[in-house]
Amino acid sequence: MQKIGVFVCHCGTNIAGTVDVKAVAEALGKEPGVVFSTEYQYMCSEAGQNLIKDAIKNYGLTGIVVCSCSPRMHEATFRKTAAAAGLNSYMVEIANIREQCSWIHKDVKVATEKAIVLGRTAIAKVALNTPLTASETPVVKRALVIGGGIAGIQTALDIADAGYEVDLVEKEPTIGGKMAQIDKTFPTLDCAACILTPKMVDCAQNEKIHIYAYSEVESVKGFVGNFNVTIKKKARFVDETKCTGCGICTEKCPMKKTPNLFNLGLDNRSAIYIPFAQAIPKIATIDADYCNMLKNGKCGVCSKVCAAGAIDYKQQDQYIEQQYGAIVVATGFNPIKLDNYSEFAYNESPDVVTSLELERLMNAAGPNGGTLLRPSDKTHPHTIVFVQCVGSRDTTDCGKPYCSKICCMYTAKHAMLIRDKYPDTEVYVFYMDVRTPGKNFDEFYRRAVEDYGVHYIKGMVGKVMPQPDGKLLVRGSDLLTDEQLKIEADMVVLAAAIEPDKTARPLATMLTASMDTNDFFTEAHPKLRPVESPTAGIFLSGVCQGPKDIPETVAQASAAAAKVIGLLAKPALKSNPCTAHSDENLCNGCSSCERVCPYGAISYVDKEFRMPDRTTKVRRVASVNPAVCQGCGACTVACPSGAMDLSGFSNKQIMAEVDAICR
Amino acid sequence: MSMNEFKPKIVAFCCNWCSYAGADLAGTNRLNYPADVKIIRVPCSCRVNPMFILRAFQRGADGVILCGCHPGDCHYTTGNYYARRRMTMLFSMLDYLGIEKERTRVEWVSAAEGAKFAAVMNDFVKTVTELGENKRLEDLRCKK
Amino acid sequence: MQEVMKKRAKELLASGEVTRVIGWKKNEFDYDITPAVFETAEAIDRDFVYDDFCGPNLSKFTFQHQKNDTKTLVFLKPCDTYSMTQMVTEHRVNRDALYIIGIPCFGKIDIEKIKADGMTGILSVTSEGADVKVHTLYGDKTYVKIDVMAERCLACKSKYHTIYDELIGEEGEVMETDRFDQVKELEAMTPDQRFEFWRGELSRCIRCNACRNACPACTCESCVFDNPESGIAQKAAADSFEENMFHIIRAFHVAGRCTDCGECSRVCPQHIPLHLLNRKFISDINGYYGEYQAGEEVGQRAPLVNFTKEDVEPDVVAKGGK
Amino acid sequence: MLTSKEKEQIIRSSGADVTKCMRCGKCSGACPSYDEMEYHPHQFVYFVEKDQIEKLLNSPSIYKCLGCSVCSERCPRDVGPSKIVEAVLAMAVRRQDENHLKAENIPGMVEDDTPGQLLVSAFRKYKK
Amino acid sequence: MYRIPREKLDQLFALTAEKETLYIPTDATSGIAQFKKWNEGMKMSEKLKTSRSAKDFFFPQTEALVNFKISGKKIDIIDPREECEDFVIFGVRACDAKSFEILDSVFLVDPVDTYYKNRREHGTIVTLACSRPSESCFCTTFDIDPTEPAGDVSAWMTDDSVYFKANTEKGEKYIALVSSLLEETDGADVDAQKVATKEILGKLPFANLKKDAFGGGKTEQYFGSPKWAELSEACLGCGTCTFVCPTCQCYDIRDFDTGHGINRFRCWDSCMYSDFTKMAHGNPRLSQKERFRQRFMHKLVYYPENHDEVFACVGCGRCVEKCPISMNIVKVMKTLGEEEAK
Repeated sequence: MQKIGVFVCHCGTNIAGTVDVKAVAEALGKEPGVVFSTEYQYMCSEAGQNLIKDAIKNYGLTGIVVCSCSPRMHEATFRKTAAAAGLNSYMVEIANIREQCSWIHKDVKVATEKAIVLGRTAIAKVALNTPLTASETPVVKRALVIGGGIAGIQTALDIADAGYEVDLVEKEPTIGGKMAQIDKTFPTLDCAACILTPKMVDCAQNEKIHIYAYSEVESVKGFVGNFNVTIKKKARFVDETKCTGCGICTEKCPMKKTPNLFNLGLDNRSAIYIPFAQAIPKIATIDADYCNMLKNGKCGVCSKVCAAGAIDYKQQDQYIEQQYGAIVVATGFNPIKLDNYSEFAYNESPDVVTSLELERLMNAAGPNGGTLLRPSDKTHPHTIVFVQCVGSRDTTDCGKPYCSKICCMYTAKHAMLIRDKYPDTEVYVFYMDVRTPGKNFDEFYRRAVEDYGVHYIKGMVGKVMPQPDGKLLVRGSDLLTDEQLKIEADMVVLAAAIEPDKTARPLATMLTASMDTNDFFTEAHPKLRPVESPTAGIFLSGVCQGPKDIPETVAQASAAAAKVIGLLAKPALKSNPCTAHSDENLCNGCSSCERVCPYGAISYVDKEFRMPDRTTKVRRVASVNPAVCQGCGACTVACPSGAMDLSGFSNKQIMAEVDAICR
Repeated sequence: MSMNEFKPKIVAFCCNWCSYAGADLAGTNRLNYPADVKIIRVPCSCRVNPMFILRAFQRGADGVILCGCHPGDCHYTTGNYYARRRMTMLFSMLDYLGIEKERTRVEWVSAAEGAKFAAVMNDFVKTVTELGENKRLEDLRCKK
Repeated sequence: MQEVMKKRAKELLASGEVTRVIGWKKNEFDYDITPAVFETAEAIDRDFVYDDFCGPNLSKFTFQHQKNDTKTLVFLKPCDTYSMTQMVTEHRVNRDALYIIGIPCFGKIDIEKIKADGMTGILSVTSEGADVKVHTLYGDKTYVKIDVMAERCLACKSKYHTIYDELIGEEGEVMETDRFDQVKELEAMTPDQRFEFWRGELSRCIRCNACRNACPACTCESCVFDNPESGIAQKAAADSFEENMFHIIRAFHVAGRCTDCGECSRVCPQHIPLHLLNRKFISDINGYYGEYQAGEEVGQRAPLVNFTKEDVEPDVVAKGGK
Repeated sequence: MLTSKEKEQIIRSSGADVTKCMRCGKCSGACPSYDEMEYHPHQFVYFVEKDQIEKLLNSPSIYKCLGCSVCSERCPRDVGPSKIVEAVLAMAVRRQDENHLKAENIPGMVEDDTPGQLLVSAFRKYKK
Repeated sequence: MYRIPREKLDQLFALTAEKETLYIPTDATSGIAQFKKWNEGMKMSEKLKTSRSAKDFFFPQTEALVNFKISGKKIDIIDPREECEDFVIFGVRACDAKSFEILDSVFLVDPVDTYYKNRREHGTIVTLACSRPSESCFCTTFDIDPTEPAGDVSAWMTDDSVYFKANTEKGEKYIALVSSLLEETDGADVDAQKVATKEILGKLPFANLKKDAFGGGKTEQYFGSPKWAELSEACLGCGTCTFVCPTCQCYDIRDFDTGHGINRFRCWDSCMYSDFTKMAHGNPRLSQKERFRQRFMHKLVYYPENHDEVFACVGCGRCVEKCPISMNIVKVMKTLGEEEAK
């Protein structure tokens, strides 16, 4: 028989305000098996924990129930408390009387009654708990970073700096990500390439970093400390080991009408290409959709001109298996598709561009060599209208309900740069709100208005109408003058909302990391664990977790790296002891459990059994690898004979809880 | 007992990773739902054996609801897919035996859906309250 | 047929290919059939029988009497092979220690149907072609075979053998069957009517466990209903709940594994149509997850240990199914 | 702040949630009748929220609205200014049709040869 | 002897049910007969035997023994027995009637089973003579005369009449209860039916089955017989034979946790079950062979040895009909009996 102690927490008035904690402690004290029951202001405080420790010692408690906040909050705390007093930490159960009781009920009587039932349920469970010991598994001293943008680059550099091996997987032929496409950065207006490319070079030169460019994560198995990942290296049709990046092939390639994706399709490149001059790795890639050789077997020019003999039209996708202790997700973002915003005429007029396209148009390495020209007729634009919040803060189906965060600042940057370089160009910015929290941010925006004469208009554009003369008639409201403005513009720049990269969703499924409704990865705790996924061993870096600018991204990237380093520095990880186990005497060896196990934790062995009639019989029985089992319990239900059970959540414990609730 | 006074007993199985966290969020946001709902924390919706659900009815539960991560979001990758099949089968069998199908339900509630959790519980309690006491799948010995 | 089988069995025994033969033998009455192990040619000559009463599914009997160190010959009817295949899939029998001969089946006679017609004092029953002649103390009667055939045979799903080493007779085919008609009838009732129906049926249950013990899918080392540790062990239903509980859990445990051999209903001393529970699951699985026949081939993945991302949601039931 | 009956009715009959408006002005930016109107779509939303219905009821703007719904179509928050304009218009129309016949006035109107049926039908028609 | 026209049988039932609870055999939808509480319009089954025996009335499948009510740390003991009402079972066959004697010899000897006794005292048994025995019947083997059934009242049914004869005080009381519907008669039709039935009995397949090879003192002779292995070979280990048997009286005592206490109840058990006689160390009956042997040794040897050569089988034939693999006591008697004859 267990000797159970019950500890009811007031949580200040959080619980005691709606639950009569004294009555709860008294009622639970009468439950069978309970030898001690008390209440206290803050059980999680040192004094509260000491109260528990003393009771464990004085009453020889074999199990404790803490009626307090959610176990997701303080279960670990009270487990440590129990362990400190010599009680196995798994002899602790939490009755959640705050989140699931005091905070949702207003009537004291109702809340108190429910708290008693919840306490009773925890008592019923703890009476059947058995001491569990966590087993230890070693940690693979290698990290995987998925995404080679500034977030992934920074994380990889920091982890490598601490002396651990890092693999950086990038789906594009080069690392660099979105930052490589950006012209200048706010609020300092220094050139993005100037600060990014040295970091890219660092990555390439760092012995600890292994770049898998033009690669994708194919599958992820395993668990924290021991992930088993398959990386697909997509065929470039160029031998990486031989290519020198000289670029002759790209010059000679006859297929010049291939849209240049790095310039967002604003100009063309050849079918064999190096995305941009500072690409890392600087290796040519053949675009199989456009290469005549790959499509029709005719051409072969690149192969002929390549002095290194690096061209390999028969190259296949390669699969690499690698083990990792931790995985960092840095999959980044993309501007949303604007197909549903026909009012802005984005698909109708080439002179309506997104802000990212404007970055390329203004970039020295861009299609116009850095001179801002209208895409349609390559003339100098005299009037440019910026529209903010295109698709952001938009609760309709085509938009995103969140604020994309970076648009206010980059629009100010664009406006300022244009006014600086082309003083004869009038710039209008339609805004809903200008949001500039950040160091030197508001000053930056004010400079655009005060020093550069950018026309900021509080209001929104309702319609952009391409005119026969090539102008764009922009109709928008100015809420402050209460006028409807009609501006004849040469260009319209849309600050499109940003959304997580489309590859993030399938990746999240592989990683079993959770995502919110907008496909941003959720963090383990919004305030206290912002760079970790709730799935152990998965860390978040950059915009995959939520919109952020470059300084924030870099900060988070380093934070994620610190977390990874902390994990990899551990010699071994204590694994969750709440794992499945099979009763060999009941096991049929039918393989049902093996079929549903997501971790491949179940194997079968032939075992000799002594039969009641004293003969022996060899039977196939299941055996669970506790280091691999994550304790989901799928097998326990698949098992027809009830041989499979889950420690910590056993059939008997759950049924006892059911009974206690329904009593 | 008149219909007005009838307080159903509702057992809610919630997976640790999504729905239990969703329930916590409902609490954090002070979203009210009836006290008739009592939550049992399980690691995953796939841990819930149909036996547990029958057990709850035997012991006098008037409704049983299973909440898990949205399909595709399972912390254990595939658990809720199995739960989905199992529960579909169980519910279908209960219906086949003439037991009110409204007494059982599966809802996918993510950790971010505190409001959905509260709304689901409010709705479920309402449905079960309208049905009244569970008479078809009760064990008279467990009545007080 | 019986003579061909006897001859072949004796040949295999004599050649040493097998040391034991599993078949049927006659008992006190024409319609009384007991599964049996034969080890000698004499025993086969004396007792071996195969006729229209050989209903018992020898797969379960084979499971109970398997030996690893020696090879056993077993005769299986088409529907028995489905059970055997399922057991092989689940590693419940050692396929290597079995020599399976598939035999044809032309439908088995259900003596209970003859008795239900008021026939008593039955001294002999003979089945020849389409005629079934019943001779009793109180008079004789001749039935058309189809009128006294077992329910499961009238709704036969297949004359095809899914597992065998050799066949006697010609291989049959998977049949068109109306076996879900009764399920559909029940589904068409109101919940109240269904409740009354099942209450009436299940309340007759005496928990003799014949259904479970005869079932070729119920081969658990220890049944949860016998295991006090399982939390649901019961010996007799003390409440109507427990009557439901036993049958729901049993149907659930064999869901996706049940081949619909019909042994449960055949052996029920209380004539409870237990196959209607299993067929409900089969019909649901077919409807929700695509056609699936347990025991069709070795190594199949049973529907309840499988999934697709596009599976129907459980509220399909509340919405009225399919 | 006490909510007026008018505001309640406008919100109820339009089904629009004015609190969702974040004052972007896209509705007014899109409005083809903007220049014709005294009050513009975003102001309809704002005035309803601030309970200044009378202004709207008395403004010719309600008759200038083309009912093209482009404001609602463009609205990023699904507020639906056109639904509000429509609701205000409906309210104004209904007001024009005030109680024209009161029970206490009837006796004075009755002449000897007035048919009873006429009174009843007039009462039905003109009493709100 | 009394007589009532068959068409007035319903009136007799109604009159009986007015005073006491009446049970009669009636057909279930699935084609089996079962005893059910009589109500208006219920038709008596024409079948010879009910699927389950009549022992349920005195020894139900489950029966509450004692309840423990737990509140907090306090336990109250509650006797769940309610006052048993008087009841009448109509249409019990001779075999089942004989089975009550066998159950009595187990439950009513010291220490008396008060649960059983209570029900027994309140029940009046109206037996019905057999006129169309079936091929599975062998009650005559155990010296039972199906034309002269025991019971508080014996009854005979002919094409047009039902005849009654009271055998006990309880029987007299019952006859008095329904006397308004009865008329006195000599019972010549009954005698004619007896002769006809006896002739049929002689033609039954098991008419020549003899119990002489069995009885007390035969333990050593049969216990070690090699035949048991073959006999028990196909046994599924289900409890069908036990549960349909009118004389099987083994039960298990179990506790049910209601959540607010414990209900201790007994329920039928079967020596064919693998957990029967299971103890802490395991099960002394190692395989189905031992369990199978136990059941028949008990009926044919051990019981007669302890009960003046009365056998614990009444030849009702239910096990013959219901066994899923058609193994039964007749086969056992024949197989072992052959051995004796050798």
